[in-house]
Amino acid sequence: MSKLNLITKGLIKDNPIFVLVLGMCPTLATTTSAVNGLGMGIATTFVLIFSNVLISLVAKQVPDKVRIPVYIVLIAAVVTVLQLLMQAYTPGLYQTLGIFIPLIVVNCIVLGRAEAFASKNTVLDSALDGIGIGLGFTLSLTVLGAVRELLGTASIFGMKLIDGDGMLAFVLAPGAFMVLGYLMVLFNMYKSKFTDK
Amino acid sequence: MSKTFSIGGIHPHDNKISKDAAIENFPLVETAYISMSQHLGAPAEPIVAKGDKVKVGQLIAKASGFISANIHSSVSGTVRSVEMLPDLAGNPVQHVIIDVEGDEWIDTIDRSNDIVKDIKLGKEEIIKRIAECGVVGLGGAAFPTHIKLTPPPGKVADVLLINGSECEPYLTSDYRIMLENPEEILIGVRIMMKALGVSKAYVGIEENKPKAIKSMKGVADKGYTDIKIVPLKKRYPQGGEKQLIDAVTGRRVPSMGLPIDTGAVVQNVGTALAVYEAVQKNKPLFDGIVTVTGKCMTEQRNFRLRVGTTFDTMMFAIGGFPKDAVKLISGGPMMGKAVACMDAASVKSTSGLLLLTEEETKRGPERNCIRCAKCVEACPMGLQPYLLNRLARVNRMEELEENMVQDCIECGCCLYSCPANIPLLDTIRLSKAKVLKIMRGRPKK
Amino acid sequence: MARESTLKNMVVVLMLICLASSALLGGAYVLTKEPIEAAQLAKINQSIAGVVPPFDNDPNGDSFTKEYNGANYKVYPAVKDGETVGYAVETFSNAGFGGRVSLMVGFSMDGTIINTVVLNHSETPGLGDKMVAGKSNFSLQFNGKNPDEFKLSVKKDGGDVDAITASTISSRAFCGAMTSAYEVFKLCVADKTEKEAVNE
Amino acid sequence: MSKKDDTVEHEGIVIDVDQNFVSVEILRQSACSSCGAKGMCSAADSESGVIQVPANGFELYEKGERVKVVLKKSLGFKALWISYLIPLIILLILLLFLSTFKISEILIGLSIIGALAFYFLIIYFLKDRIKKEFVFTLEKLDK
Amino acid sequence: MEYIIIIIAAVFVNNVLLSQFLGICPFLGVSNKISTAAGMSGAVVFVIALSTLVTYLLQYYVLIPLGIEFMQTVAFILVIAALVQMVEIILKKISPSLYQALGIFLPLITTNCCVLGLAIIVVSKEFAFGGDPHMLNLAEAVVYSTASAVGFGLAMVLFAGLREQLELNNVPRAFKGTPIALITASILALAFMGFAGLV
Amino acid sequence: MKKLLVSPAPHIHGPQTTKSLMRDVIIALVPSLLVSIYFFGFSAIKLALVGVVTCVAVEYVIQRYLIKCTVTIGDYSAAVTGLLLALNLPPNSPWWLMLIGSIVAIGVAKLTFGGLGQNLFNPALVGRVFLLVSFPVLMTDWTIPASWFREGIDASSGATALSIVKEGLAQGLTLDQIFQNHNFSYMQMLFSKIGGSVGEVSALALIIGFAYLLYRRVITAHIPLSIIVTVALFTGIFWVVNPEHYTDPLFNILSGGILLGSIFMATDYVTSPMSKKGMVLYGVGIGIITVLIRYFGSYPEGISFAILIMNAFVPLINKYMKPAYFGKEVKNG
Amino acid sequence: MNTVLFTILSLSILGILLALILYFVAQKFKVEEDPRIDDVQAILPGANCGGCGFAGCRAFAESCVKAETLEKNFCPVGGNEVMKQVAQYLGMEMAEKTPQVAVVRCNGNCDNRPKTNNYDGFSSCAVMSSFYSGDTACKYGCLGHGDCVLACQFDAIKMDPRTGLPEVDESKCTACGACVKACPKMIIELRNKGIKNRRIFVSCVNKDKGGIAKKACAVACIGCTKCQKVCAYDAITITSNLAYIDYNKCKLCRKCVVECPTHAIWEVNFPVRVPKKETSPLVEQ
Ligand SMILES: Cc1cc2nc3c(=O)[nH]c(=O)nc-3n(C[C@H](O)[C@H](O)[C@H](O)COP(=O)(O)O)c2cc1C
Ligand SMILES: Cc1cc2nc3c(=O)[nH]c(=O)nc-3n(C[C@H](O)[C@H](O)[C@H](O)COP(=O)(O)O)c2cc1C
Ligand SMILES: Cc1cc2nc3c(=O)[nH]c(=O)nc-3n(C[C@H](O)[C@H](O)[C@H](O)COP(=O)(O)O)c2cc1C
Ligand SMILES: Cc1cc2nc3c(=O)[nH]c(=O)nc-3n(C[C@H](O)[C@H](O)[C@H](O)CO)c2cc1C
Ligand code: SF4
Ligand code: SF4
Ligand code: SF4
Ligand code: SF4
Ligand code: FES
Repeated sequence: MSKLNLITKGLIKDNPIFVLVLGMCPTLATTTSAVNGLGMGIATTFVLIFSNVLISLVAKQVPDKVRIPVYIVLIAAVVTVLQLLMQAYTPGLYQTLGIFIPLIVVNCIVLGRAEAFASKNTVLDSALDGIGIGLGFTLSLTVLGAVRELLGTASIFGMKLIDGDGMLAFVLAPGAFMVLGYLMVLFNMYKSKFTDK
Repeated sequence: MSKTFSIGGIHPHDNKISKDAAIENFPLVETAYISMSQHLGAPAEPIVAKGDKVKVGQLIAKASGFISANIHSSVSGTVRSVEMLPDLAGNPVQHVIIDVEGDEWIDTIDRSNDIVKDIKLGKEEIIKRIAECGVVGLGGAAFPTHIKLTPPPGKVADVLLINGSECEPYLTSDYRIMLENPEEILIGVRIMMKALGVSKAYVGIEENKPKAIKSMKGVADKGYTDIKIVPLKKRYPQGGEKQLIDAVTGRRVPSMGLPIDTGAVVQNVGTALAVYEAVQKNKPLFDGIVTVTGKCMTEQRNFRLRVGTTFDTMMFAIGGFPKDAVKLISGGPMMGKAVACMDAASVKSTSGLLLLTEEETKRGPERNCIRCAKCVEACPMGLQPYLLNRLARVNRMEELEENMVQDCIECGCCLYSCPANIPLLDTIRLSKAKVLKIMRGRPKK
Repeated sequence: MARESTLKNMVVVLMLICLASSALLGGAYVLTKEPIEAAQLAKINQSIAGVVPPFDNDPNGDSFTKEYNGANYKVYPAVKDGETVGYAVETFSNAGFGGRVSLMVGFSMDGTIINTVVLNHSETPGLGDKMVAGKSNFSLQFNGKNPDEFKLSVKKDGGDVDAITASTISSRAFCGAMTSAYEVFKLCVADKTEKEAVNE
Repeated sequence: MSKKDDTVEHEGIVIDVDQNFVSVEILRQSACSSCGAKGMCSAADSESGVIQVPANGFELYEKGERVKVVLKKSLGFKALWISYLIPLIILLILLLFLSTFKISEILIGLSIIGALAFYFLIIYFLKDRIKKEFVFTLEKLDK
Repeated sequence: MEYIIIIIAAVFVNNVLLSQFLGICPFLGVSNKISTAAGMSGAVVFVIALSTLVTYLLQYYVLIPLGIEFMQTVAFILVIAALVQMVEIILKKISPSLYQALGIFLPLITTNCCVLGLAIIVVSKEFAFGGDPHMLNLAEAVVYSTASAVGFGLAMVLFAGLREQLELNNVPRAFKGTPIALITASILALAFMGFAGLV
Repeated sequence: MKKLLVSPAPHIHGPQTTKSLMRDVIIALVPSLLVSIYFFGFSAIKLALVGVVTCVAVEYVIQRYLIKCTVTIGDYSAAVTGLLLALNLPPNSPWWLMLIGSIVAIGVAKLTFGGLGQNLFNPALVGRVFLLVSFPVLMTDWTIPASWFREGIDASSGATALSIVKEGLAQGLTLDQIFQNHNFSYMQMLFSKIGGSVGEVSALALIIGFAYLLYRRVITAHIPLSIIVTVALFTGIFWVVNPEHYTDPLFNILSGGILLGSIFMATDYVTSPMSKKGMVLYGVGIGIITVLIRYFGSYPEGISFAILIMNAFVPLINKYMKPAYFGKEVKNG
Repeated sequence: MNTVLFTILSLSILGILLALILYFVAQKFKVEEDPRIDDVQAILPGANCGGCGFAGCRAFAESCVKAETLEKNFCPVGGNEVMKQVAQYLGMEMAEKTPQVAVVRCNGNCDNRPKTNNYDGFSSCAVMSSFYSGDTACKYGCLGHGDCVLACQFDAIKMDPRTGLPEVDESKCTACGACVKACPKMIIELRNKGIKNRRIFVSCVNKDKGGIAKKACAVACIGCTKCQKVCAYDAITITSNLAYIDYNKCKLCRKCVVECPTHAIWEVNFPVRVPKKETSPLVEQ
């Protein structure tokens, strides 16, 4: 697999949200605006990259049966570091994303990449994989957030487009499910066109 | 308040437009095509061969197997051949074809018009005579009557129900005989009571036939007080045997059970008449009352028709196939069979010929089920036809079984009432067969 | 691929990993400890600065709590040239639509509301969250008003406050928090005058 | 009759047969199999799928044969009650009861855990009875 | 009374799935049979009750006294994972047949957001049910998390029912699977918003 | 020779078709529509028109161009949805509100699920609740538009009876005071002198529609009656306990959308249970949730939510409350 | 510094605890799913059609892994190639199968077989055949409602709107046999694909006597035995007035095709003959 491929596969082919349908909780909860989605995406990408790197470093030495606990410990450690860093340097974002930052630990994407990729590949590849998947995740979250923000508050990245309020439902829980549902359909349609050719 | 059954049911217009036409004899035919499968169960085995001379009432085929019935010639003449011919559905069935010569009856038949009231024969002899005469149920299913009159070991009958409800729209054959032959029917009932050893009998008649109720009551009050005439609400399928038992006795036939499980035996009024003729007059069952009706016809008729008359002949006799009729139904509009092959001939249980125009019968285009529950409301068995239909279409046989698809009596209420024209009964009927096959294939515990 | 698992190597490996990561964590904690505290402080200071007149003291260091109606309120005095120029009161109400609403309210010494900053809330985006300055003019209407003359309740309830449309509940909560703040402010002022009286 | 309604069925493959038991490995076609991330998710999701079914001797099973393991659904729910819901009730009742007194929370917590341990101990002693009740049956699959 | 308010709040008003977005993956992924959903929910309720009990104690009697609250995430996840495994081992050990019988409600998704999320929520959020805002005490914390888990179960079972129905319908092909599940969830969430403000 | 038509039995069909049922619902809504036109004039006509036209158009466009399946606008079900949605909005709603509502109702709640009969939730209500959540300001603005026939509504003009009561109670008034201030009487409610959404202004007109639906056997009375009885009983209990604070049952039934909801929306075939027992349970559930939301929730009116919530229970109800089989006991296999 | 100490301590304790627990888990839950199942499943086509007789591809993969020989296991969809891969992967022998294809044995299109009545029920061959013989005089022939089309997962069988008969797309048909099972009239048969995909078969299942059959359908087999006589390889048998060609014996000599007076015998994928006689109906099409 080429290095470039490692990075781009997360966008379409292995898109963690639209294809793998993983990590749904933060996806739905934190995408009330494009910025929030972007923030969550970057936070997750951070964890993905570092956990992938750490795990690919130690994978060879770890006995099979404690594989999962070791991964969890490592991932949790990375997440905690992230928490600390965010508290220190982006307190606002940390507060908005709230509980979903620690929940990155149980985000299936992270563990999933650890299991499926990092444990079997070199450090560099794992890092690239983390970047790629993280990119896909971030992009999807941002798009989702942007759409919700646009429909819900008639603004994008915080900029008001028209005077008025937008459709509130889209910022609230129902809108999260709905937008994701329709985006998924669009994505699948696009993807099938893409692969048919 | 008249009695009625407890669940579901529908109220189609009864259209009994032929009710005032007295029964007339159908003219003799030139050739009779007598089917060997006129009853539920194994076909009878012909005992005549090409060239044999037969008389009216002569035995031409013997019952084969446990559920089967004798068949007698309905005409006199020469056997032309014994061969496979299509029945009304177009499927090949063995027929005895007789070229008619005159109208010579076997001499054991009492052809007088006297009413014989005395029941001389004993229990066993009655059943034997009924079997010999090939009497089958005339309520539709053509189940051999002698078997019904012999409850299986361990089961005891305590009540006989006579089905005079004739809940099918259009048909008036039972109605006419209740008007014209009430006493014979009641004697027939007595005979069956004797055969079953029961002391109670009820005749259920729908309220839309007040004259029949009056006529039957009039006779019953004079000398047949052990037979009660029970007026029933007009509601389809009042005549379904499970519904009739429920309406008259309040008992419910269990799922997968037979009427006898409730101690009841149900017979049609026509069957009672046939039993009377067989036992008292020694006349085998080779003819029956047939209503020929339809809104597109100028004249409505009730005939006494010999078995083996082709539909073509009948149409010819009434002056040809009406122009705007598109469908010919043997039986009523709810349960009758559409005739696919005009060359097929009538059988013992043929009770009516109904002609419908395209407008009356054409099914509308199927639409999405709107879950209106009209079918659920209509189903007299408490089933959920919409669900059965859905399950049938995705082949979920186990769930169909759980949802009691086997209980469906194929009354058609669901399809009748479905506003979306969903072919509910078509799919249900099919899945019934499939599920039955699965159930049969399962090892018995 | 990976090694055979025995009890011993499992414990050892896990142990090592745990040691390593805890070291990492501990390190990270130590490193970020100060920035985090600084960030928290900055946030408070920023909101204080936003609601009181310019000051030259460390309001956070000088803060004290006041009890009012069974709850403790944090008060940050703003002192300029030794003179108390105002109080920032950290106040809250639990009657918000989404629960608690916390505000920082600044008063000048005569009781005039200088400004308010919403510290924390969980009101519905697009509705109740219009109480945040910048999302609507709701919170601005208090500025420069003195609660003695300006009745701190929504017009529907007979007060002088224009509620956020379709968010009476949030508006009421906001007013409630303001009222508490004002009461606390009055206590502070009373205390201060008392103290000064004693001093003199 | 109505078989499916009150039973739960799993397809499995006979992996071992001895005098008393037929061991069947369940083919996992349940919830997880549809999930794209089965292997990856759930921290320690390493359940086994082997079920031992008492052999009744009437039917012979071969290694590698495909069979259906049937358990009454009501029994499944009963198992759920015994192992999760009754402990849950114990937990809640104890919790609510103890917290009406002025006991330290750590004590409450520990005593609840103790009680649960005790409960499971009882189950342990009753295990033979339980074993008799939760019987799986095997059905051959045609072919 | 307070407990009742907590329960209503947790089950309906702040339903974990529909308004807090915790445990969406099992919600979308778990089989569409009502009985499986119910069975799984039962197990989840117990696991959540037990794990919040333990993590609550951990938080207040270990982490806070030692001044290492920042270890919360690591500690909780490890404890929960271990706890769940332990319950399984215990069950398996004390009665293999019982364990097998349970196996029909596979799988218990051991550590999803829902478990960890609730554990964190009950120790970190201020609550003001009917009274002064305060951190939940042990009993309230466990009741809250249990009720939340029940809310999770309720939504799961409702959803399983809706999906059983959908399976018989002809959903347009593009929407089959996850998309229609999401849109159904969306309308369900819309409906549940009616409970807003109930407590 | 003539080719016969052959089909399995039965050979005749009842008079009802999907189209006739939907047409009957529209007819049953005519009295309410007329009353609202009388009171709200052009704006009622405008809403109804926009609703029906957009619903039908959205259905047409999606079916024709997006899903590419047979177009089913001919069965009038989209028109029913549009009309009901229009009757559910405040009389002064702008046309684009109606437009958005229709798109959500038909596009999201109906066609995404496969069209008529396949949806799990009542489309018109999904539309309404979506609007309610999205545009709370507009959706609770009960200003009365000018009418050709009469001028505004009396003193109580605007707000619905329920919101007046809720607001009044919040200000600490007693019910008597509120009633006096606003001149409520039941006659007004029957004959529509109270503010409210387009369709709920006259209880009498709705009841006439109900009678028509019953007469035409379009619906049975199970669902509406069980809702109304439950609401009456439940509010009755509160009322008996504290008449100062809780309104009486009759007020509760006549006010808000209880009648419109229970007669026309809760009875939507597609999203209500199939068995009679199930229908009653469903109705009771709607009644209870409605009252809970009314009394304790943040919305003044709860029946829309209550119906949607119970819609979600329908599959469970259908599964566990089947009609009684005729042959109850199952004998021999 | 305390904090760091506590951190290290607590995490290490937790780590050991976890290790112990997991060790026991590992002990107890030894059985793991055979990883080969996944691999075999990956080789399989993944159609989940059940053509192999198992519940789906995974079940089939399980069975392959667990089975001792592959004799009983064959995936018709993947065919020999896939089975070869599976066998190779598992190190087993495989039983090669001659490739087959579904063949529709009815040519009763609208011209050949006039309608005798109009059907007005649920459009389903099974429903139709369950209550009557069909809308033509041939009670054996295709009913034309496409149950077979619905059954096919591979889009390999389609109704030809001109003839009203199903048509198999050879390139797509995997010989899974679903259509064979679905047809209530038992018209479809799986036959060897034949050399160069050439096949000869009797496209008729009518068992009526010649006269009746011919009246019902112009291209019916009338059981005249001409083909049987002309076949040099004994490939043709006639039972109940119907000829049947055994594809294992047929040498594709095409003599019978010419001989059949009703053109009931079809040849497929042969080069076009020098037109000295009428060609068979298929070649015309
Ligand atoms: C839906 C339905 C309707 C029926 N209607 C009648 C009817 O109107 N009259 C009648 O005699 N039998 C009717 N039958 C047949 C009866 O169930 C029963 O078989 C018959 O009365 C038994 O008598 P027999 O054996 O003498 O025919 C109906 C059956 C079904 C399933
Ligand atoms: C296998 C079989 C056995 C039956 N045995 C009895 C019987 O012992 N006693 C009886 O009264 N009817 C018996 N019946 C008749 C049915 O109960 C029923 O009356 C008959 O099928 C006619 O039904 P219908 O006219 O309502 O359609 C039997 C039917 C079948 C198919
Ligand atoms: C999803 C949702 C969110 C809401 N959010 C708020 C809110 O943040 N603040 C608020 O005061 N009311 C909120 N409400 C309550 C309603 O808007 C309520 O009707 C309103 O507060 C009272 O109406 P009024 O302000 O027009 O008098 C919310 C309601 C819903 C359904
Ligand atoms: C009695 C009756 C009530 C109906 N009520 C509604 C309704 O409340 N909302 C709606 O969108 N459609 C309603 N319809 C129309 C139709 O059923 C609806 O569009 C379907 O839900 C769409 O699948 C109703 C139809 C009938 C016959
Ligand atoms: S045909 Fe069967 S399913 Fe339909 S109403 Fe009659 S008994 Fe019920
Ligand atoms: S009557 Fe027809 S439309 Fe109504 S529920 Fe039954 S099948 Fe569906
Ligand atoms: S045509 Fe028949 S055998 Fe061929 S793939 Fe389709 S269903 Fe299978
Ligand atoms: S071949 Fe068989 S299944 Fe296919 S359309 Fe013809 S009759 Fe129907
Ligand atoms: S991300 Fe929450 S359960 Fe998967």
